[in-house]
Amino acid sequence: MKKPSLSVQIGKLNLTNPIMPASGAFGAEMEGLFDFDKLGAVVPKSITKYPRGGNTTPRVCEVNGGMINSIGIQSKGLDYYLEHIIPAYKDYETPLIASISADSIDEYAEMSEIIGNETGVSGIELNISCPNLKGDGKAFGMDAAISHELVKKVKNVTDKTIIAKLTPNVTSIQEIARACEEAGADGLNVANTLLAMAIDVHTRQPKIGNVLGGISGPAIKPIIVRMIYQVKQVCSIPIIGCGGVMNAEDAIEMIIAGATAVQVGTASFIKPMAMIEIINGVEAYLKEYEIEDINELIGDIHIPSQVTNCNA
Amino acid sequence: MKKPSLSVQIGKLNLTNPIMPASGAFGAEMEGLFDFDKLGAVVPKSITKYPRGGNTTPRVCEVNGGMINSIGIQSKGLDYYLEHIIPAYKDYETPLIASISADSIDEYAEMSEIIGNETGVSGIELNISCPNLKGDGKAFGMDAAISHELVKKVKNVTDKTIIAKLTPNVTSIQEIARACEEAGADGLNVANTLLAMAIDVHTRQPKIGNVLGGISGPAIKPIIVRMIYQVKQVCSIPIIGCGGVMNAEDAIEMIIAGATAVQVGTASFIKPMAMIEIINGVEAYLKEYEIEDINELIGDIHIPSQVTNCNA
Amino acid sequence: MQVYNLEVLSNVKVSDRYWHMVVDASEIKEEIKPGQFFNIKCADESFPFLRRPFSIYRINKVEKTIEFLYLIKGLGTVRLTDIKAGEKVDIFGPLGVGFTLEPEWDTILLLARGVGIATLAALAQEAAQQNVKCVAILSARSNNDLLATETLQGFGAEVYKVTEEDGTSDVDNVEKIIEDIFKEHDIKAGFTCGSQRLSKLMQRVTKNKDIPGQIALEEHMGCAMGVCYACVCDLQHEDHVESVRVCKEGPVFDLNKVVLS
Amino acid sequence: MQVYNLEVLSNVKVSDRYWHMVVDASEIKEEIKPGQFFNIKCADESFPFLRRPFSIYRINKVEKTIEFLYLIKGLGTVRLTDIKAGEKVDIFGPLGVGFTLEPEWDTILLLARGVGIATLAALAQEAAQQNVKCVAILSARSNNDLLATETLQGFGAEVYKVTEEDGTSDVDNVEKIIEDIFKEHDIKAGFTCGSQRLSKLMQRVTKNKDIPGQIALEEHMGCAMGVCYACVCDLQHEDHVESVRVCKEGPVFDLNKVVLS
Ligand SMILES: Cc1cc2nc3c(=O)[nH]c(=O)nc-3n(C[C@H](O)[C@H](O)[C@H](O)COP(=O)(O)OP(=O)(O)OC[C@H]3O[C@@H](n4cnc5c(N)ncnc54)[C@H](O)[C@@H]3O)c2cc1C
Ligand SMILES: Cc1cc2nc3c(=O)[nH]c(=O)nc-3n(C[C@H](O)[C@H](O)[C@H](O)COP(=O)(O)OP(=O)(O)OC[C@H]3O[C@@H](n4cnc5c(N)ncnc54)[C@H](O)[C@@H]3O)c2cc1C
Ligand SMILES: Cc1cc2nc3c(=O)[nH]c(=O)nc-3n(C[C@H](O)[C@H](O)[C@H](O)COP(=O)(O)O)c2cc1C
Ligand SMILES: Cc1cc2nc3c(=O)[nH]c(=O)nc-3n(C[C@H](O)[C@H](O)[C@H](O)COP(=O)(O)O)c2cc1C
Ligand code: FES
Ligand code: FES
Repeated sequence: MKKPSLSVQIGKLNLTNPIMPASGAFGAEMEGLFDFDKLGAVVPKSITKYPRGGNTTPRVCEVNGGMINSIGIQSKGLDYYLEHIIPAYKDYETPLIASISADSIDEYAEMSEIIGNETGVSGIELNISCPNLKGDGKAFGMDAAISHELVKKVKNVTDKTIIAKLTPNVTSIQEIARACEEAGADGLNVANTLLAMAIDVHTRQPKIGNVLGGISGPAIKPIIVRMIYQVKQVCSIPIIGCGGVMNAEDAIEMIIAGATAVQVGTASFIKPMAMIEIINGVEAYLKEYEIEDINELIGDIHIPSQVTNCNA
Repeated sequence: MKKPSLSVQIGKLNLTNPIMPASGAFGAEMEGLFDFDKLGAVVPKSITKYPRGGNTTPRVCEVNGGMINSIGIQSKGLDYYLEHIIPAYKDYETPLIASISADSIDEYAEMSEIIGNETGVSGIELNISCPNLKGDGKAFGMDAAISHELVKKVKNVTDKTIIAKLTPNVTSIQEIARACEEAGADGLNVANTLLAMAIDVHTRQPKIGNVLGGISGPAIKPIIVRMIYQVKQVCSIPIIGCGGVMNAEDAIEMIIAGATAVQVGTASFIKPMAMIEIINGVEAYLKEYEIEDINELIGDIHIPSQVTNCNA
Repeated sequence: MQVYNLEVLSNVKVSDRYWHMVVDASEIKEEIKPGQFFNIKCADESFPFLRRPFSIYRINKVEKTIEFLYLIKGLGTVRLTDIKAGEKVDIFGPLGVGFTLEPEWDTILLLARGVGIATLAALAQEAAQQNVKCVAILSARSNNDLLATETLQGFGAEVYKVTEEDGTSDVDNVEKIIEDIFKEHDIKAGFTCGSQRLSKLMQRVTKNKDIPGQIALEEHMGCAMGVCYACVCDLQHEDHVESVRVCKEGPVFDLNKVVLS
Repeated sequence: MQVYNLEVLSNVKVSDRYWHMVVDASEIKEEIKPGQFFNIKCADESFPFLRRPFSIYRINKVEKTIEFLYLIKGLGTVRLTDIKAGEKVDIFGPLGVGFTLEPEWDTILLLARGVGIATLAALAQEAAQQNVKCVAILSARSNNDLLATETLQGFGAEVYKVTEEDGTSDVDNVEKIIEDIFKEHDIKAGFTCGSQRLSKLMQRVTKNKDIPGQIALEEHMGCAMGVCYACVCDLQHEDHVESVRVCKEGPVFDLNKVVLS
């Protein structure tokens, strides 16, 4: 069989393959490990407008099948980002997706406009899982109307591909996904971490300095796969699956559930070469099943006979 | 040190210890394994008014740190329950909490009234994670107003202790918890399973016959501990923690987070003696830390200095 | 049923894809019947998470040992091979309802496919002890996989072998062999395990010949002790369909009642 | 930094709570410096999930081996003891920035607590190679835990031992010992690892004596390669506080700048 095609499209972005890092679990520090041009895209850590210190340590703890983190978007601010972070990738051809976090809708728009003007940036990922400090403190992405307004304002100020990174901590991810699609989002990242907590029973203290954090890793994969599948039923823009992907099988599972691309976060902490192994594994899978184009696999789930019932 | 007191109270229920089975993971079939009177309570599988067949197989599949199930409340109906299931426990002193599922608010009330009149029943757990067939198909427990109405109607028809078993698939579990408390619930079970999915990449079929199912086991524990902690901040009725408890440390973690009692489900599948081991382990912990009464431990989390920040 | 932590006396590879484990069962006071199974923790840690069900393959009452024959399939069975002689294995059982041998059944037919042989071998052993004549058809991918042939012959069974390798395992050919067996033997009951296609054939045969049949089923399990209703299958009664638990009412069922998909 | 799958040459218990692992490092072409660390996968399977960071304890350039000294703490270190000589260990590194020895420092003071000795031993080895005189104070719960004493003495270090067991490990007594050492030796720099209390003492001493100091810090890690910002600590500069990553800018920092809690 001839080499299968792995390339996928998200908005205006042409990715040579669907695998890219998850924001916060990747950086130029990994340059020595592998050629970044092997990745579908690069996604540096979320940036905020102003420098921010981040949360109290310990910022991570291990749990069964994953980890909890509460870094708190430690950021050197937008200026530093434009001057130092984006240029660090200038020698690579792979598209750069800039992840941004902000405290208000206007700040998202303001940052998107500035970042959208950078030639080094191909797309913007809106991390809307952060609390809306001008609202009730709930994350932007927990409210469909706010998510809609946020995406819409951002779309008005830039032509770059806009991806909304949804929070999974919601009753209906479909509702938020639909709102973002209607507002013009070019893609949806499903999803950020699930809010979690762990307590040391001996000290009776939270294992995370900030008390609560987000759980990532294989423990959450079944929840994320479900959400990808749900969003795929109601949206037609591309989905980026994210959460618990450790190997090629996990990535393929998300693609079958409906993801066009897949982000890899925590896996890189355990296997720094994980993304490269996954790209190779996805290609091997396509060959094994004689699939010429990965786009054939997206959402191609075989459901024998659908029954909907109480799942409890 | 003298034997610590493990007894806790939920509504009118006096439990000799805080450990009880989770509905759907326990039955009279376990009688040969240990003395049910060692348990804080017994909780048989959720019952529906009319007999129900349940979902297509496979009904369970394994995932990293847990399992997905979609049994679908296979039930022999209320009459059979009253005639056969409740009497199966009549020789035990430990209180029986009847878990019920229904298709409408009126059906919950109707069933609660009938079951509430049974002398063999000490409390009723409302499994409100099932879809509201008369509504939009979303689970009752996903809507605060509906949950409120449901609990209120049930409280009107019975004096038995009423526990609302919440679904974790919501944006704000605090909101639903508050609604149930205001409606008169005597206790809150936090929580049922998280909606999940797994796909076999070789057949491209869902691993669960019903496509979606609920994930249980240690993978979800950090999410459930977080919810217990959140609910504890806003409610004053007792919380029953449920989700991923495998050993005594896990149970203690939930108690420190704010749970008065703890249910054990999936653990019994792996370690059929799990509940007994957990009860012994909790007692040993209390002795080790010289805690005379387990009630001192409930919600006794030590937070060094609270910072609230973006958890993403 | 109890949880036992038993010493493994041996655990060895017996063919390309099959392993054989012998366990010291002197602690088990309950009676263990052919067709029953144990739910085994394949590794200490929480990975893999669930136990795995395995039929009892041989019960040695004198030596007080029990044996399992298992096929390497996925993570659980791979980890099971790591357990070494002298180490302990955490097994839960015996579980479920096994085969029944009625006194008047002096000759029986066994039809096993693949690892289904593990389940029927225990029955052949029991049959031998009750002086019941066994005729067995064993079906497998390759001759290498037909490992229990000698074990069955050792119990005095008359064994027919069919394989893909020899091009003899198609249903038509198996049906022909069964017809021949019925010509030579007065088969009183039929038993099957391991294949939907062959089970349907056996269902047809026992119905046509109007003899009783039994089948050992497999289904994905949660608790393996009857509380979770994960492992159900359907029985067709005269006037209604009954949903039963493979782990509790089974894994052995009346072949003529089981609804095969 | 790279991911290596290296052969374990030995992995043995050296005292009640400590183990010692020797690994074939001939594959590693990068230079490894005292104070750097490796992030080790303690077990094959996904349990425990994260890698664990361990300082380099000895670097044997001729034999092309590296050594780790580790304290049994929780699941990860327990599983690490399961790896047998001849098996492979998955290690990621070398990571971080190690100690610096300036040419003019002819005599240095090391103050190590507990497993902190693992980190400072590599420095003592390097110092010996550069003909730098080492004076070391080792603090531990019990004499049994003071395992690297001979290793350090082998490098020509002058070793003072303090323990809870002997009632000699309180900060006041350690301070007295330090004062005595300063009377005898012209200490040019101080190095510490393993205890907040002793680090504060060392910070005070180096400040008072106006000599440079270095400290190796520990913090819970996610990536160990500088991308996740899990492992931060603060450095106090003249006009501002800087948040730095223990895995990247550290684990060795200027003792006089580190903000100790
Ligand atoms: C009553 C009963 C008796 C059995 N007896 C034997 C025996 O004697 N020898 C033997 O080799 N096998 C037997 N099996 C099948 C055996 O249980 C599976 O091969 C085994 O569970 C596979 O586990 P795994 O982790 O290697 O494979 P995986 O495919 O990775 O398992 C994934 C999950 O699917 C489940 N699963 C996969 N296949 C089956 C199956 N056929 N039945 C039930 N669950 C399955 C596993 O338990 C696990 O939860 C029996 C099954 C049942 C129900
Ligand atoms: C740069 C550095 C060098 C180290 N060098 C050594 C050494 O040479 N020898 C040695 O014995 N120990 C060393 N440690 C400490 C060692 O990493 C921990 O003891 C080990 O991670 C404990 O793992 P566990 O699973 O046994 O314990 P657990 O307490 O069960 O671990 C639970 C989690 O907490 C983390 N954790 C626990 N203690 C620490 C700690 N002190 N620092 C960072 N993370 C921790 C673990 O990595 C794990 O993620 C070093 C730590 C760092 C950061
Ligand atoms: C240490 C850490 C830091 C993270 N920082 C960010 C961040 O800055 N912005 C963001 O959108 N997501 C962040 N995430 C979430 C990841 O991008 C990803 O959504 C999540 O980890 C789930 O994927 P995984 O299981 O593959 O890690 C972070 C995750 C981790 C573990
Ligand atoms: C096989 C299975 C069946 C279940 N059936 C029910 C049920 O009938 N009613 C209910 O309220 N919860 C049911 N649950 C959910 C459990 O009661 C419990 O909330 C969940 O499994 C989380 O706890 P655990 O991780 O300890 O298992 C079921 C869970 C499993 C695994
Ligand atoms: S596996 Fe639970 S009832 Fe059969
Ligand atoms: S552990 Fe990730 S930056 Fe240090």
